[in-house]
Amino acid sequence: MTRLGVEIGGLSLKNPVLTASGCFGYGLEYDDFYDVAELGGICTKGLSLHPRAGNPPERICETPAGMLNAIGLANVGVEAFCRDKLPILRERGVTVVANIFASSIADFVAITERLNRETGVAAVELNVSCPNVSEGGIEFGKDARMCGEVTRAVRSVTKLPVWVKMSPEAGNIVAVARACEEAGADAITAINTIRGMSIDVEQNKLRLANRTGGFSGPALRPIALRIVWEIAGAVSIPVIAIGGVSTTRDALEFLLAGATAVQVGTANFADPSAAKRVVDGLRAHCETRNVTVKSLIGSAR
Amino acid sequence: MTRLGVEIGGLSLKNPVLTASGCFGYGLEYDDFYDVAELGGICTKGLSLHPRAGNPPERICETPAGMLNAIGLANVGVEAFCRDKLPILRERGVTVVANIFASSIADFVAITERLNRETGVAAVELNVSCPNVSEGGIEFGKDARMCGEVTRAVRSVTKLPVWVKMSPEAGNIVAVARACEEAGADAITAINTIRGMSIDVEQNKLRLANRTGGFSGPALRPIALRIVWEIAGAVSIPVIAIGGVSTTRDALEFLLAGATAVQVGTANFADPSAAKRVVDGLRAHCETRNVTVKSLIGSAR
Amino acid sequence: MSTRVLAKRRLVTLALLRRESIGGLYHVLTFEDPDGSAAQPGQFTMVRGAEWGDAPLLPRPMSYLTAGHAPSILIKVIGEGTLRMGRAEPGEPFTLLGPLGEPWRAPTPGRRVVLVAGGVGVAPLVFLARAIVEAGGPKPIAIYGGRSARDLPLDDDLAELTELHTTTEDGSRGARGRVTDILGDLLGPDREVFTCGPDRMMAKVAELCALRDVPCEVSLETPMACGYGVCLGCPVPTHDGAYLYACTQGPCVDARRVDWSRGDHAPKKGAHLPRSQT
Amino acid sequence: MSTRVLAKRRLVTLALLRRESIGGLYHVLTFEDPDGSAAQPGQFTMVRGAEWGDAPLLPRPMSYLTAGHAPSILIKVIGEGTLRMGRAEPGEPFTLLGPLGEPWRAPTPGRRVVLVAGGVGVAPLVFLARAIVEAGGPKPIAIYGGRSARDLPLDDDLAELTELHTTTEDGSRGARGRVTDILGDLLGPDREVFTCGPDRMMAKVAELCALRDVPCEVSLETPMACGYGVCLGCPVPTHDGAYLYACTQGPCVDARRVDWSRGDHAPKKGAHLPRSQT
Ligand SMILES: Cc1cc2nc3c(=O)[nH]c(=O)nc-3n(C[C@H](O)[C@H](O)[C@H](O)COP(=O)(O)OP(=O)(O)OC[C@H]3O[C@@H](n4cnc5c(N)ncnc54)[C@H](O)[C@@H]3O)c2cc1C
Ligand SMILES: Cc1cc2nc3c(=O)[nH]c(=O)nc-3n(C[C@H](O)[C@H](O)[C@H](O)COP(=O)(O)OP(=O)(O)OC[C@H]3O[C@@H](n4cnc5c(N)ncnc54)[C@H](O)[C@@H]3O)c2cc1C
Ligand SMILES: Cc1cc2nc3c(=O)[nH]c(=O)nc-3n(C[C@H](O)[C@H](O)[C@H](O)COP(=O)(O)O)c2cc1C
Ligand SMILES: Cc1cc2nc3c(=O)[nH]c(=O)nc-3n(C[C@H](O)[C@H](O)[C@H](O)COP(=O)(O)O)c2cc1C
Ligand code: FES
Ligand code: FES
Repeated sequence: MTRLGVEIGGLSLKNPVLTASGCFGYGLEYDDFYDVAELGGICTKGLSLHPRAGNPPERICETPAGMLNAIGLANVGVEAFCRDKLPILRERGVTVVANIFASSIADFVAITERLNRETGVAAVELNVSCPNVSEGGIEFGKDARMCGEVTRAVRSVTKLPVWVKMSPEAGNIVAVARACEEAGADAITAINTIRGMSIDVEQNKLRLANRTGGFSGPALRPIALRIVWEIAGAVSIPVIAIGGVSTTRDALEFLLAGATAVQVGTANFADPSAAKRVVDGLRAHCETRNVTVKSLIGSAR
Repeated sequence: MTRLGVEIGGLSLKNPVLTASGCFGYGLEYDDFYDVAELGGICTKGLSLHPRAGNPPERICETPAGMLNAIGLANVGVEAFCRDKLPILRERGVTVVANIFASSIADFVAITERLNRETGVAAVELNVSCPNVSEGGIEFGKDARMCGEVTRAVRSVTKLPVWVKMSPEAGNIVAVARACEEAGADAITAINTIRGMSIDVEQNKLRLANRTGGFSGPALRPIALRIVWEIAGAVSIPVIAIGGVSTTRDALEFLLAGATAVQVGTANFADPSAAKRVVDGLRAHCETRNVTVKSLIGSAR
Repeated sequence: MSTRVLAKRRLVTLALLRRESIGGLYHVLTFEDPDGSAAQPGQFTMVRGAEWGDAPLLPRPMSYLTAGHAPSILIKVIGEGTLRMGRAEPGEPFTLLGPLGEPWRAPTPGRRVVLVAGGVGVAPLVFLARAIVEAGGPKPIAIYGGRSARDLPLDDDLAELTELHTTTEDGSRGARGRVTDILGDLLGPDREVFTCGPDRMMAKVAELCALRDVPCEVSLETPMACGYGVCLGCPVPTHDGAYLYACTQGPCVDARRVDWSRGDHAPKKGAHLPRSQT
Repeated sequence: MSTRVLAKRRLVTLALLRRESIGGLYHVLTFEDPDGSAAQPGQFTMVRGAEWGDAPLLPRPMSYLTAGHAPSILIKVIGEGTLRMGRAEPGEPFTLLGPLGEPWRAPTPGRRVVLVAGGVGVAPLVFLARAIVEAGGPKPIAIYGGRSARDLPLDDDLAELTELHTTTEDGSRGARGRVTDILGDLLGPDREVFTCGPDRMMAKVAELCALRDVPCEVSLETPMACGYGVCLGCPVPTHDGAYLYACTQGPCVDARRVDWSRGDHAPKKGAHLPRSQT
């Protein structure tokens, strides 16, 4: 057994550090920085059935220790992904989690079926919680029953591990997570962004063309940690934590709280090697203490 | 009409800046700093029917651009408040909003009835949303029907303006606000804190004895702003905004979004005169532009 | 001068070598880069104080003013990030991610270069002018405008490197008016324009060039989170109804690609969207 | 020396006059206060860099080492806030809210003062010793302990002002062991103790004093958000099952009031709460 390795459902990851969807492109912009295959895995930008141009500018703005984004799920579409991006990633030995979203169960199924035809996809992550497009699924994400249905539908058409990404805006997020577990999810990913807003008071105008945007970054971490703790106490499948991870310390905070792995999002922007730094830091941490990552999981509970 | 004055239900405030409950004590610690009567008003620490000692330490910790608190609603109780604090505030001409909380409708009513017997209470603010005590009402706050019931019950026993303070953790906060409006609330206050958590990874222990604490400070502002915007678009009673206000700019952000007044919370900790600074800043802003605060409300919508 | 082979992007922590306050809100920050930066004119770097902690969170995009072992940037203090840069002391560490983006394309042989600068947009144009002059090319023409004489940082560099025309809105330096008031006279079939400045200025420059069929290259400015193509936060509307991403497909692009009437480059509209909510 | 009339609390922005790095993680920061601080020994101030922006958010409680026109604090670098303090340069502005809290009570005439210090807890005790000596009182005895010789900042000040005994756990200075190993010998009916240091040390000192019926005053350390009584973030368990608030009812209190077995002063337990969830 390796020191850093973890298992998520049937899937073994060489370490518990992935990159978060939408914060790492398709993993192909990092050649100048490091070998992305060294990560536990990457989550792709959210893939839809058809390509999407995304929202008009402004799409991003900064807030205290965080940022808002309203990208609007701009993406190349699942077809172009399979054709242009996946082969390169597969070739390089990158563990690829395909983050997908749709506004109907039928489309979730269709995207999954397209991915079924490829090798090199390690898991599908269902984004039922994107706050930035009206049809983007946040309504799925807030409702336990609907979330369970999406999960069950995808589950029934694929052998790939299915991860479901939670919306922190669900009134009862634990119920949503449990519904997904029951519907056959292999892991819960938590959390997606929370909708926020910002106004430029000098110009008396909203900073984002979409009005609201998803709130991410270090500021979000305490909320994400609480939710991860809650979910990890309520389900028996692994929880993959996201929200403001930028240092080894941050990753440990989530692991100790019960997460089996973490995803690094916004931190990639200031430092393209952020996720790699966390892998190295965890390795040093575990070597110094002669422990495995697995033994740390949930140890603060 | 004054430049800074606003009306909230029947209540006229000399300016739109109040201090937030729990972040200003009972308003009596400020003699060295400024005359609290210069504020639009103060919200008292949450008052319960009987005194409460609060949670064990640690009660607070810092997070990126924010903090967590799990005070556990330590307070002197409504009786001691009326006896020891209110007379002094009344004498000084302070506009006092009594923030109250209880775990049953009967207790909400009993506290209100006690306050009815006093002069010098300008409004009651119902905290149906404190995240830090199990019986503290967050369950009221997340549910539109229950929240409406609490509001209606208090409404029916008092002539005082009734403000209801929203929990950002409600799945459908707009529905909660509407229910309160229908039940006779004079204003909606938004938002209370969101539950967060923090772990000391060196010691492998939770930082707060209560495990979770309410997240406040600048980091919270974008979320609060979005919620205030949503509620202000959905109800016709005034909305009083809270969440990370520490500068004039921050206050303007909420006013432009549609809030009729703001409350300054966590910012009082680093600067006891924070709320006074915002009043002065708004005055300067309005004088320079020769506008009234009223004309600014909702102007970015 | 610049070739199409772009240098490898690196994230480096560099000490501030010196900060020159050059009047008004402007400062030139020079860093100490032992390895040297191979940035080309028009490229930019994402700059952040290594000791800023959690806020401000994101690095700030800044055009290179010079590259090499003492790369420098020109900054205008407008918010929290540039405020901190504007009071940094020598020795303070910064992270620089760069060089990023598409540089200015190589000037067309046989055409005289006309640089049109507004405010801090002057930085990548000074870099370009220096490269042209050092490569022995014909001295560029430059038009440099601002509200007043105080808003023309690095005008002396430009004066040295180019045939410089200045405009100010208050007439305190050069011709009274805007750069676009005098640009028309300087355009011609043997000219080509490189411009960087406020959106509205660039849109107008692009329009004048299009009318006279003069090639025009613009350097786009949009908010950026990553600067290297992964966040998709920096779209600029194009005529096909789609977007180009300023950080990787720009910042330097042919002005004809940009749809100046859409998005952030159009008059601010965010606040005036229809009122339906939630 | 100190009287019960406490000075008005003020929030002032003061420039750092100098920062002395005194070895290890310790620094003495001295500020320039034109109006002068009337802080008494044992009082504290909430300190924050005026240019920190949104993070770190809260001011940090720090005991006064000296007051007057050049108030100073001793800091140990342990986290983000003290890290920034530990690299501040002269001229950097800080906000100080103070003086706050209950100072040390006046020493009882006829009793010899025994100061028991651990780590940065030495600061309010040096201030107290200086006040006693300047008031012509009998030279206090002091016991000062740390892990090693490196952990005894300001030991020379204490040596000058008191009859000093030092202890180190590794024996690199003074007696090998802890302050509480030698405290017993220095207690007596004509003595009284003032102590500041790690909780566990203070609890043990309090216990020894209680056994020998020696008055013992402690200075409490808890996290604080406001420092002036409004956030209720700083409770310290008392024997009646309630709490006292360290910022307004302390930090200096009679050791007998504190229930050392409860709350944060007890062994850390947060992580070992029963596992039931949500
Ligand atoms: C390719 C490129 C090159 C640039 N070159 C220069 C230069 O050489 N000199 C210079 O002074 N400025 C330059 N800018 C603009 C500069 O990036 C902003 O002025 C700066 O980010 C403002 O940061 P702030 O923290 O001071 O302002 P704030 O208003 O506090 O910034 C808040 C957020 O908004 C973003 N932002 C604000 N204004 C702008 C803007 N105009 N463009 C992009 N993002 C913005 C910031 O990056 C930050 O994320 C350039 C921008 C781009 C895109
Ligand atoms: C009355 C009083 C007097 C003090 N006097 C001194 C002194 O003279 N010199 C000195 O070096 N330290 C003193 N301390 C401790 C000092 O306040 C903390 O070391 C400091 O706040 C740590 O801040 P940080 O940002 O470096 O640490 P971080 O761990 O990054 O701080 C995070 C948060 O926890 C709080 N915190 C962390 N450790 C402590 C602690 N031990 N006590 C209180 N809050 C803490 C911080 O204030 C901050 O809000 C005193 C504390 C109190 C209550
Ligand atoms: C610019 C940006 C784009 C994002 N796009 C997606 C997306 O396409 N699909 C998705 O599931 N999450 C998306 N997210 C959310 C992140 O994956 C992550 O859940 C969130 O940012 C919180 O983590 P962080 O604080 O580490 O960034 C996006 C986040 C950002 C900042
Ligand atoms: C230490 C502390 C104590 C609080 N106590 C109360 C309370 O008793 N009742 C209440 O309604 N809100 C309470 N709050 C919430 C605040 O009133 C406010 O809603 C929240 O802090 C967000 O505003 P801010 O970011 O300006 O602090 C408390 C907040 C803090 C930080
Ligand atoms: S700034 Fe991130 S994609 Fe351009
Ligand atoms: S620190 Fe706020 S009450 Fe003591």
